[in-house]
Amino acid sequence: MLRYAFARILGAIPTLLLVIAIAFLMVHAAPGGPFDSERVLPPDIKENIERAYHLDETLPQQFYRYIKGVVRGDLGPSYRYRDFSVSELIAGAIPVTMRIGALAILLALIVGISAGLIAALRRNTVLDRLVTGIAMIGISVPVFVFAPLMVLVFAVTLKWLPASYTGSDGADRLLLPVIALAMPQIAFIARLTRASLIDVMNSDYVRTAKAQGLKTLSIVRYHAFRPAMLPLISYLGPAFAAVLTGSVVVEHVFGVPGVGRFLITASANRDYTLVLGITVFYAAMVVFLNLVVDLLYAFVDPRVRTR
Amino acid sequence: MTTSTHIKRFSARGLLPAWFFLALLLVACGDSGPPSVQESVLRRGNGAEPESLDMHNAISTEAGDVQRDLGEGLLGFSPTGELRAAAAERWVISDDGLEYTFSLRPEARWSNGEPVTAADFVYSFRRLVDPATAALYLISVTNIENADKIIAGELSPGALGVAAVSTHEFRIRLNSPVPYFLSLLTHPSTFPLHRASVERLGDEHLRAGNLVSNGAYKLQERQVGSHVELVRNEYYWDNENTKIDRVVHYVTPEPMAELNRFRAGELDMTRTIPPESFVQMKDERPDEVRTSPSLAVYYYGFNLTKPSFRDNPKLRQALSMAIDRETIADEVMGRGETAAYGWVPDGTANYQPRRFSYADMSRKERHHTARQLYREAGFGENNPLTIEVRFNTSNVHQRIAASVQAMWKEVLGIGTVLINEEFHVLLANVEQKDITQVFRLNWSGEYNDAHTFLSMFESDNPSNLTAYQSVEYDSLMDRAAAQTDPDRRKVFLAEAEGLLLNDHPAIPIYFYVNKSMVSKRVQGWGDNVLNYHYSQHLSLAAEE
Amino acid sequence: MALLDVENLTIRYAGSASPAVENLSFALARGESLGIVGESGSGKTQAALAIMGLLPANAKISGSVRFDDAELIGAGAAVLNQYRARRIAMVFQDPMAALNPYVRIGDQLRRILLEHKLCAADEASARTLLMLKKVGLPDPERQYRAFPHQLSGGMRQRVMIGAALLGEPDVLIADEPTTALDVTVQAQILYLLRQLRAETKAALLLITHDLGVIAGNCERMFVMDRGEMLEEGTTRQVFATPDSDKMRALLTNAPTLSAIGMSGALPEGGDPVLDISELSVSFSEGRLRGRERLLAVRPISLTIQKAETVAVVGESGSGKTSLARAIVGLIPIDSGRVTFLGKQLPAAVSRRRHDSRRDLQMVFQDPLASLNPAMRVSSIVGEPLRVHESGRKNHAALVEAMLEQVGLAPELSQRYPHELSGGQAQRVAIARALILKPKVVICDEAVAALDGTVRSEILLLLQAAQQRTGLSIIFITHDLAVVRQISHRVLVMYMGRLCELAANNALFGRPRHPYTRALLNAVPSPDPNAEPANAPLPGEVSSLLRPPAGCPFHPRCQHAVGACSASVPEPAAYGGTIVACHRATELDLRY
Amino acid sequence: MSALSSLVRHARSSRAVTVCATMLLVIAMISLIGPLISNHSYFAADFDNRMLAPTMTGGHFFGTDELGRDLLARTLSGIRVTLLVAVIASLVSLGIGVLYGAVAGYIGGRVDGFMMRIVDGLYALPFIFFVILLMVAFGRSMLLILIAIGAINWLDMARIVRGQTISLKQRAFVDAARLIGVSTRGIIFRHITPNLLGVVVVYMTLAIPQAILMESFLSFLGLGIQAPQTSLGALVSDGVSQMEQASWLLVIPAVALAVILLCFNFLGDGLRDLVDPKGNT
Repeated sequence: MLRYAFARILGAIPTLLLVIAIAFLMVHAAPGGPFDSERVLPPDIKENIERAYHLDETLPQQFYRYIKGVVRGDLGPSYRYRDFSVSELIAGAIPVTMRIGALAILLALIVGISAGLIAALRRNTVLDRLVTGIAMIGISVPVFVFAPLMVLVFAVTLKWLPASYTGSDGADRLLLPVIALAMPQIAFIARLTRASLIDVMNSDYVRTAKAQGLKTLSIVRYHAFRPAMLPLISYLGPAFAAVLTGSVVVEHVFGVPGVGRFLITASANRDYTLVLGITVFYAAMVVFLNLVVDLLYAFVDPRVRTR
Repeated sequence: MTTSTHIKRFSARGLLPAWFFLALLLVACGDSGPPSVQESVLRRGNGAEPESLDMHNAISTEAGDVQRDLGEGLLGFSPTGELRAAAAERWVISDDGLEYTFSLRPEARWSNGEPVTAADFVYSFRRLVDPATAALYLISVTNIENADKIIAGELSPGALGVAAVSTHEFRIRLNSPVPYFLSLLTHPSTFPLHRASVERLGDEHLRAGNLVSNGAYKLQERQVGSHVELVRNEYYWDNENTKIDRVVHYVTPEPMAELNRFRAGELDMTRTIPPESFVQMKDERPDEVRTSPSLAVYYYGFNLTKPSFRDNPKLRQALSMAIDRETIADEVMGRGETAAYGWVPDGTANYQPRRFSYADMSRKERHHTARQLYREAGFGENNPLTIEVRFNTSNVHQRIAASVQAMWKEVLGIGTVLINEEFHVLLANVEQKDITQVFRLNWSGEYNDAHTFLSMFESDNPSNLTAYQSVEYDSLMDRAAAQTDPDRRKVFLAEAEGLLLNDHPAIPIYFYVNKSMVSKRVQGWGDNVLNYHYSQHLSLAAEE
Repeated sequence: MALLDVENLTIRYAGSASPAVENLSFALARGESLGIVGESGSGKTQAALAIMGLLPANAKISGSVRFDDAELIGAGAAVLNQYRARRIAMVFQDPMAALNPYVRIGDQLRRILLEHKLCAADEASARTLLMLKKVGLPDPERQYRAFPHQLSGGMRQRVMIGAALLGEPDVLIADEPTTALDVTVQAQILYLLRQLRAETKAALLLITHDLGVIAGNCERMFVMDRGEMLEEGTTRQVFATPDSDKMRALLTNAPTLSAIGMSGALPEGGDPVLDISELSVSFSEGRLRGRERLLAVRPISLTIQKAETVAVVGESGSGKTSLARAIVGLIPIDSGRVTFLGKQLPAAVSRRRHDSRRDLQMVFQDPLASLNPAMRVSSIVGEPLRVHESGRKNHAALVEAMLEQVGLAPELSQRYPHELSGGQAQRVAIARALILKPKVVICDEAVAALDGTVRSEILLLLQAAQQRTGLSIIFITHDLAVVRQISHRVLVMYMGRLCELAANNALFGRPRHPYTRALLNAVPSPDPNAEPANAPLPGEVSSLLRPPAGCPFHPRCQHAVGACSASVPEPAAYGGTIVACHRATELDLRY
Repeated sequence: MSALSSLVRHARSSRAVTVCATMLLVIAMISLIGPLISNHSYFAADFDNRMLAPTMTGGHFFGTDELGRDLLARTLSGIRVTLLVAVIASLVSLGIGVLYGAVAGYIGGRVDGFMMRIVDGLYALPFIFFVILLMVAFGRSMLLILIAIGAINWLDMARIVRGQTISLKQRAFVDAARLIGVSTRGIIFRHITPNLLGVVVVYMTLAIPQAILMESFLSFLGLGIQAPQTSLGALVSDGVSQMEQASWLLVIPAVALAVILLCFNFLGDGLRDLVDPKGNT
């Protein structure tokens, strides 16, 4: 297993290089530079700045410089937030994004799996219809509609919760962003769990367990739960990706000082290094999370593990 | 035999509590308790992330507001925008207008207790022009002796025309007289720097705990994307008049989210009010909506490198006349924006703005004249014109462009293609002057003087994006620059603006307005054109 | 008094015209063994599931199932769970599917004990181990921690039986318990069932399609067809004097080794059509821990004459299917030659010339899988014509004639495969294989998926084609009775190697290889008077990745001597028979 | 083609599928015909009729927006654009995905291994960020949006098609065809592709709502469709900012968007159950 994980991490290096190269080309191909504004800089000043940030070098030189830095763990200075290096900016924002993302995934798993289990075990009852109905709506209403509505109701009108992440120091500031981020995932996971458990409950080995006189709860617990979770584990990869994507919107709406919010402003500002840094960071996250998912899958499915 | 422990770990029963535990753990970690309630805390919605706290690296108004709380220049503004003494208690200007000698307050102290001296100013000014600093904003110092040569790398920073005459006497020599020079010295780029900490710590000097500042506040904490927190600088010379103990500048890039935070009671003041909500706020919280004229103009510029516009002033005028500025300012915007019939906004110091010749025409008359000019320019029903308008992506610009499109269609029968572009793409296209025909941009005054608006049309000004070339205009501007007498200077400037309005290199549409939600708790707020609101001038009423 | 009493049991499904089970009544006394025989779709499994309360929710059940005078039909899960495991237990057909692949064997069994509180919680593991030992699992401590996929089919079925017996039930229902298994393993499992039953005195309800299995294991039996019971009686009685046509048909079509073989029908010294010389095949296995070679076929030679049928027989892992696929060029070969009509064929089918492709055809095991679900019968059968005789115009007529030849009504030609029965689908596949009038057809388990009567019809069809056109057939099968019925010569394979190659009568009359002998012994005879094999061949096939040194069969061979583990025996001729055994000359394996 | 026709045949028997398909057709038809009937344009400003609430009289049934544009006309136009973007983007992903997946799956071996490693690698890319970069950098032509959305979804399609191709390839009928002498091209076109159609149609149905959401997401970030063109996503995100002052500007397009997404999701689920009752693919 360890060797496998190591091989996977090694295998990710070309992927990451490719990501960097594509992102590098794209940000540099985009018209405009980081220091443009409607107040056009006099040539002397512009020259000084470009020299200070090595923007006067050729693209290959800049790329080489960048890669050299990345290898040493240096993602370069931010062109926009000049007090900080990109590493500092990302390092400061990661905990926030990670915490909200992890909580959202957890919430989605807890609520989604529970709802899915209930719906599957009470198939074709009112409860089942309720869960599937809400889940359907959950995947059909975009986060950017849902999130501001929650702010309006719970923060502005009812004043129960802060309207923004920085509006409070307590854990309550996490609630709305986490719910907004988790919402579509809850819906997906509930649907997936329901379908998967129904499928497993129709399997031959569950029939065997029934023939052995096991109660439904025992069957779910000892026989059906684990295999029913396998499709879910496969979905975790896309779910992580979806949560990362969703974090862009959620951080935007709730003013969360996370990584996702940087991306849009950074690309709008032509903050080349920050855009690259975030892209690299996200790519590394995706690679890492997919590895975790695969290992988890192997852990749960003995047929994969013991091959 | 330990046969099944392995599986048990993964059973449903084992897993659920683990989740909850993990969830609690994640929620619980890293949250500090609420701040003490005794002190007076001002929570400012500050818009986008201030890009830097380095006085020489920042350019945005967001950074400026934080920097004006942190540092203090030779001069400052009163809440209502009058220039007044700050770090300098008085100054002497030589008769030729070239030499300024400032007497610093002997009681002024840095936040570490050291005195603020003329050497600190010298160090700061030299650092600003040093090419190695790579500063973006040098307008405040470009007229100082040798500044341009230093920036170009021809002279060393030591050659700059600044000097510490004595510990508390600071002298500046200019290349040429600049009547508004004193107002430039309110800009954070001219604030003094604590040389020892800057040189010792490098970029680290900007970190909380390291930053030594001379303003009413010092840096307590900075979290990128979240907030900049300032606390009272006990050593500040005017500390006893500082009412607010702690100022938090929250990062609020989204106007709608910022407003919601204000409504939820999380902010005491906002940077702006989103256009969609302005009327609603005016209804619901009329006392808390603050608006004032702003030194900024919203305009459509022509690319005058293209003969179709360059050689066709009548067309340009017709296009300008066909726009109903009141409709756009009052209906489409409706936040107190004023129709722009001239280039320089009302409220600009020492200046009487000029207006278009057709400013007072009736709408009908104006449209009629516009059609006539349009025909004279060689267009008409048989030879209709199609124009491309470029603007940067935003709801507001989209709405205005759609309005202008409708007006040009209605009055002149012109077909307009609207092209929205990402801001930097728009800038690149406008600067290239190749595919661009008509573009939307705005110009905001950098200092309270008509010069900041009019200089951008000088032939050699890099910000002259219309490529307007007029020898007459340039010479009027030169003559104004050479004038030390404010009244005579004003005449030249006005004449230049008149020429500009006659030539229509650009169509001013409306003058911006400063608009903020300001809580009833906040006292001492004054409206001013520059939209500067020093925290040290504000105080908070006790909760009722 | 009957322990289990089924009365007027009727099972219907919505949307299906005829009931799955209709008015079924029978009784099972304590300690008795009762067999239910019937072909697929006869309703025998449905009846068993009804007894266990395992029918799906959309089944409509009427009638009564009483166990110890308690009514089970309509009883809630809580009531049923009082009976399941502790009073009635069930063994299912496919142990791979019936065991949970995600849970260790030991835990699956232990759970039964814990759920029913059959013993103290701390004893459960020990009890489970004991049961695993009892059902003959080698190294039970290790198997306790194993997952089902790590066990062989036979071992899995042993585990299933162990699971069923944990609760010491009064009735054991076994639904086709050996159908998915190889014949020697089947013999082991049936032997185990007999042993355990003798010990536990549990009654047995044995469901099977195989009269041989019934004959040796059940005192009483009844016959089901289309949901109805046709006749009932003691096994001897029913076999001796069948009342129903169905039973008679079953008996006639029951493959039996004692039938007269096909030998002698083939003229001696006919032209060799296909010559296979030293053909070997291997696959690479494993992804991460270095590649291993799975040696599927070790060098094998075989010559087929015109109009000859050669059966290739062996259990799973014998390499018979790989041999067939290598001959037609579907899989790459390691070494060897395939010579067809005197010309050596390229190894891969894509390299072969058009005419050799049309002369060498194959019929596959699963008839449905071998037909493109998106094509109509007429296009499927006509496709060879389209490829090979695009010049000719009368394709439709040829297809129609071919369909008629394989006994399919013309109106079926517009159907899609999923609209056909298994037998019809296999006829379509045969029609496709025969339409170009090939010289050789290779049938890979072509009748394994079919019921007895349909199976006989298909075999007759192939024989008819052989007589008509002089077709040569290589018949790959695991079923010795089929071999006995249709082949001229037989090749017995074990772990990719030739054991014995002999004429039909020679092989069945005087097997020379101990494995051949064991195979013949293992086939259950459809004769209630015959003594069932009580000393089945022990052990299972070794791993192909790590074959034993020497003769691959020696670990299971009761005749093995030192030489057998030392070197691989070379095939050698003894009379007309080729045998690969060190002791071929000394052993007399005749009946 | 029969796999498709049998899918259609099966589909008719499922009520949910029939209802959703019918509703989508009706919505599409209305959005196409609507502009012919309506006398309001979706882009022309009308300053005399700004911010009108929906009324049954007065001609603006869905009300107007801040420039006095008729919301009914804008919603219909938005539906048209949204459906167009989603369908074309899905077709783009379908085209790339089916071709890529079928080739990788059929050829197999090292080629498959290599091609799928590329897909795995691409999966690791934070695609949405590339889309954002793309939109930010190169302006927002319809074409670019189509390519961007299609480029994200094709990976899933390629994986599904590859898996399906491999399983089809292992089916005996492909062996049978090879033995008969059918060429590789013939096998791919006559034997494999027709059997892929069912799955492909189903996953296209499921890819469309993804594409719609993606387009809305881009619109919300201000990177979506180019004004004066509008899409449901753009209308909804405009509406969000005015939900207190003019709730109809949010509610009407949001409901339209949700209904369309619901229909596609139900349709896709229903079709998937028909093609693949166990959800194996």
